[in-house]
Amino acid sequence: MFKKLIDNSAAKSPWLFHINAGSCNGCDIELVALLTPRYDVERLGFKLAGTPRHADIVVVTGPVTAQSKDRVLRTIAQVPDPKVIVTLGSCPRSCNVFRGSYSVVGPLDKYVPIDVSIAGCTPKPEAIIDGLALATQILKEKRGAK
Amino acid sequence: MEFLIKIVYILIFPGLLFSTVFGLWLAGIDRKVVARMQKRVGPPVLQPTYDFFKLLGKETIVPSSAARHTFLIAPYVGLVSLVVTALFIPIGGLQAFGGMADMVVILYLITIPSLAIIFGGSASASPFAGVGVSRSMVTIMAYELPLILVLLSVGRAAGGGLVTFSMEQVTLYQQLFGSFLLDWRLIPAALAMLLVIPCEVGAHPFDVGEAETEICEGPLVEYSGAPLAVFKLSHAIKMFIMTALFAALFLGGISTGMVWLDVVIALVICTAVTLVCMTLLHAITARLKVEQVFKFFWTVVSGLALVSLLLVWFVD
Amino acid sequence: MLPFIKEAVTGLFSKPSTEAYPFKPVDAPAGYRGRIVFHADQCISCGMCERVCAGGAISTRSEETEEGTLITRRFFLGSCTFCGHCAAFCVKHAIELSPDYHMVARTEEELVVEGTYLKKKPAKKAEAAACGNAVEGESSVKPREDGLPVNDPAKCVYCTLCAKKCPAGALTVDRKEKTWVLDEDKCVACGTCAGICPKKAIIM
Amino acid sequence: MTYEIFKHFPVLAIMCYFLGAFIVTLAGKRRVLRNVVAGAVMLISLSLLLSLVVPVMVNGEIITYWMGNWEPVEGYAIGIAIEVDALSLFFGLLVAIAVALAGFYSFRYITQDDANGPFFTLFLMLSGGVMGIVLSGDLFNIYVMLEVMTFAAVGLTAFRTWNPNAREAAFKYLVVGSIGSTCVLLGTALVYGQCHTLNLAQISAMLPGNMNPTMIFAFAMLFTGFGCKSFMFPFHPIAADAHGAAPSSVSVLISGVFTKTGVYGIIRVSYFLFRTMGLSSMQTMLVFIGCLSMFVCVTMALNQHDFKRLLAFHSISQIGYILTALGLCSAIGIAGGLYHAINHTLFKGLLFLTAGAVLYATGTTYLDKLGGLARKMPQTAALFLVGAFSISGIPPFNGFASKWMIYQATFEKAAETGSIGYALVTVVCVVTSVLTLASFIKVGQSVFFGQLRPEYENVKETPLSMRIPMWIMAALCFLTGLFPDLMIKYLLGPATAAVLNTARYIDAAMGAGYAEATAYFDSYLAEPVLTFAGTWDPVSWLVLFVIIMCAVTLVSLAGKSGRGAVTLTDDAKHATFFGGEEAQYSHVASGDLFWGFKHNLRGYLGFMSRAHSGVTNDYVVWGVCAMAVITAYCFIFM
Repeated sequence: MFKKLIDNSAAKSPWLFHINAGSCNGCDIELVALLTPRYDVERLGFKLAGTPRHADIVVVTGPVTAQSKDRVLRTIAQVPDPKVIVTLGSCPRSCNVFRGSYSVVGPLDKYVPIDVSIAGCTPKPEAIIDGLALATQILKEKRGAK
Repeated sequence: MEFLIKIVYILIFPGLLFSTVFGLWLAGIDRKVVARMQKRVGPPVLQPTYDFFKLLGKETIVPSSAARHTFLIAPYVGLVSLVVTALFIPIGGLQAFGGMADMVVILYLITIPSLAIIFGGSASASPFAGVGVSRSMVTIMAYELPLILVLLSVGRAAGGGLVTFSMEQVTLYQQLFGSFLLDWRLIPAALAMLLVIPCEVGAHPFDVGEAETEICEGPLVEYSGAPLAVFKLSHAIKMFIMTALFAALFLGGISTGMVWLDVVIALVICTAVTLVCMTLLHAITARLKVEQVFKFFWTVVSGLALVSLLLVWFVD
Repeated sequence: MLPFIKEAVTGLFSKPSTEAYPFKPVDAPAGYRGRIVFHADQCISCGMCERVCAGGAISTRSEETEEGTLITRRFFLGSCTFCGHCAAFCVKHAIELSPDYHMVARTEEELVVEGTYLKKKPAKKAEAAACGNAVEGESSVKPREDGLPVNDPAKCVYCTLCAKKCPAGALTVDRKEKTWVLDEDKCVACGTCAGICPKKAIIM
Repeated sequence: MTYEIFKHFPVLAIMCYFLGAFIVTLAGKRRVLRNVVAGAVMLISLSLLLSLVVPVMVNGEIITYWMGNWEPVEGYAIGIAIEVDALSLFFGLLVAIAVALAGFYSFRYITQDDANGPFFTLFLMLSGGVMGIVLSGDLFNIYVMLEVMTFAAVGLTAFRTWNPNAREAAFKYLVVGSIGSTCVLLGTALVYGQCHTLNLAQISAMLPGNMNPTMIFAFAMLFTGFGCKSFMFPFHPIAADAHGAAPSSVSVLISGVFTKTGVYGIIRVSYFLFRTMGLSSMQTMLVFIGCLSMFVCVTMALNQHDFKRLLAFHSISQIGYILTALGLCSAIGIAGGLYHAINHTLFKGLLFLTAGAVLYATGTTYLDKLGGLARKMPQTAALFLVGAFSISGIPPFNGFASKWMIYQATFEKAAETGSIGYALVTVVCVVTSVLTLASFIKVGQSVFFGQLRPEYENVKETPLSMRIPMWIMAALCFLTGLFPDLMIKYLLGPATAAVLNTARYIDAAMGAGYAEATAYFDSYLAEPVLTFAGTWDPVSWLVLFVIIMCAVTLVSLAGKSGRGAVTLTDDAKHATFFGGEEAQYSHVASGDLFWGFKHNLRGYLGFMSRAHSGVTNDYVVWGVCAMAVITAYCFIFM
């Protein structure tokens, strides 16, 4: 009865959960900047969720350090389907300048498939909006595929 | 025919369908106006509706250590009891089911949804939920004292020498003698009620129980999918019920002679009350700490309500 | 609290300060370092960019063909810090950081900037290869006894980096003429040129 | 008298218990025989009392039975009377139901104890004592039964002799209980000295016009004595010890039934014998004591770390409600108080039985050591929720119906007398109710929800024979809350009328016209009319609830195709969210809860827990002080 409504709503109300996997905080700050009046992603329906259970999109920043690996993977696993994993900045995609460090076991795609990567160090907020918009499309696709 | 009208009352207006739609509208307008007050564009007014339907489409994860039945049933019990409560509150003089529940009953009925959240969260076995349960309960303890004082003040004022708990009589009295908001003795009570509403609904700055940044939304931490959607819906309907209660208690005297116009006016009042007591407070305050909430309600808000009770009691 | 109420109410009736970004494109500010643009035709394969890249985003793949070496330079934006070192070090200005910030990708390939060019085989080298007696890595030039630098023309690509970096201004390199001249009076034998040389053509 | 046969039922009901107590002893160690005898006794008594409902409650008869046929001669009652009016029967029914359910529960429950031989002897003695008090029409008889009841209760409190707490609790109980017994005895003696009779009816006919200082003192003594038996405010700490240490089925009796005898005694003394409730000073005193009991005990309960101690404090808190309501001396107040009395027996009984089930399954009732049992004992958890909702007054359960009547009674009283104090009593009642809710959320979170402790992985649901009494109690909690109209019509109305119609009681015992002859009673009062300041219709609520629940279910079934799946497995995805850490045992329970509340009231709560020192001497001092204060108050204001 509501299938269509639900399908349509899937892309309109993406809730984010943000995981810092050893990031330098640059990307984290830019992500939070999206909630400020200037960028205000809430107008597109985005919202930062407090727990992975509520999230649709997981945003990972940082090069996945040895300490954070298990926690990141566990948290990503705890997000209900359909979900989209977005990497923010270069670090989770490739470890960037931290590659080869004894404490870094990334990049993230060694462990889970990445749906969207947003490049930049740090990405410009507009780029993050682009990336999240792409993620919502994927969300809708995943919902349709199910 | 009688039966059909009852069914319409129950399922459409002001029952299930209407309270859902109007609750979501209030939640939407609240979010939109908060954003505008913060100089943002804000989400579309339909955003809570989108959120609701999106959540319906998500997977529902039942944590392996949760008490499964309580976890899954609690949201629905909360929702349904809220909708039932909506039937007992007069909206613009129109009371779907009069003579079944009075003010004190409503005071107790509106704790059922809070209890549903508390027990649901409790059943999820998360320590975050444990902290949330504790905090939610402290907020309930906090607002219950001023709320009963407000109700007693109104009950005394509407009793005309005696006392009453009956919602119909409160409405009737106001239709005869003017709204209570215009009665100077009840202004402090109205103020207290305006502060009780956000606390009961769990809105800023009294949302300590479901603080997302501190305790991962407290009792809701393990909820996902449809049960979470139902909780979010209950939250929206609660806004409707509490504002409608305010309208009935303090602005029940507005009567134009046409029922539909009265209802529309009442709904406009609901929206206005939402904007004043929830949106404005949300926009200008940060979240309080739990002991501050408790202290605030047992001193300032209760004090206001008590002043009203004393005035009503001793001043004619 | 009252000033905040005033603020909120004025906010309600004033224009929101939100940018309408996805619906209205926004240009990056001047000097913004975004997507890398590689002008392959200008590259002389000195490899300087690869060496200065902190993130290890630049890699080179070469393929021998009849006409020469087909060199592909690959910039992986997913590992880039957009520091601009590669562009600054590129003597030929073959690398450029554009103000394009839309670097969003579903796959890794979308984040790669590549350029391929052909490095023709020098005739001399071809002969040496034909003779089969030129041993790789063995320099035909001996270091000078006074400690001043010496250039090995067989290795040098005349990138002029040594001349640029020489603190004393003792080096003159002409790319067109393929000359490398050391002003011995000015040289302080600091070794910067030898250190900086991407081809390790300068010996001390 | 068309009900000749019924005359013998009350005495049979009492004797059944006492006979049963001794026959059970003969059964020795044969468990089945013992259970059969005890069960039969309890059922016989229950059915005897149930059969009295029609004559007494519906037709308004008052059954008088003279032991040995020693009827009054020349207006003097010498023999021992059993007099059953609606009030007595009301309490008698409550006793019989609670005894039967607790008894059936005990069959299985006490098998864990090795020395369970004397259990049923004491249990039935206690029941018989309680039944004797509520059905008796003789003041000294009441005292004797009070002693029988007290000593049986002390024995049962110390039943688990291996438990030092139980021995200590029994000792405290013995000492402080003796104050009460002594007071009652002294009061009885003084009354006898004045009136030369012990028959309740005759005393109530003679006393009201003849109040002299001796009688005021007698009243104060009797009031304090029965107050002690109901564990009202300064006597409450022993209740906590006794209820907490006794086996759960006994706690049901002590909390649900034993305390009611105190309430019954207070009603008899204040409304019948001395007829002092018309005085506003007496009303104030009872309401004040009620409010104090209510609020002090509920805040103490919030601080407890033991399931049963917590319940024990709540018992007194609920007794506070009952006393407050009775102190209002209005029809609706009395009806509300009596309603709350029966509700309290039911829901507190249910809660004690669930506590017993938890103890049976896990071996402890310590809140900090439990958790997550709802997964292992789902039915017990559901039953607990019913009890918790009832006691915290969540509609449509019974606790709400009676509390709602009490709120109205207090508020109407406030309007009648114009005193705002009674309106504040309403406020105290509501706040107590919400604090009650808080403490049961604490129990729910600590015992049944939250994380399951690893050592309880193999806990099993309690056996069926223990669950059946609990389910019956839960059903009664639900039904009595659902039909307040019927309750008022068949139980509360007659009982309230009986409380207010002393003259009928006197006439029934002493012969028609006796009351009028004493010139203190005009005539029979009309049936009391209950006027409500509000409305509450639980059946309609339930119907609406069911309709909307069906609608929601239908809608959700219709939308099933688009909905996400519900998944439950045991993997990392379904593990509890710990901020990313591996799920581990972490349970927010008991003392961790309600920080904001405790922080703000730390002065008061700290004072309270220091005051409840656990030292018997202190409690005796409190009791004696209470006695002195009440006596002084009575002398000043009467």
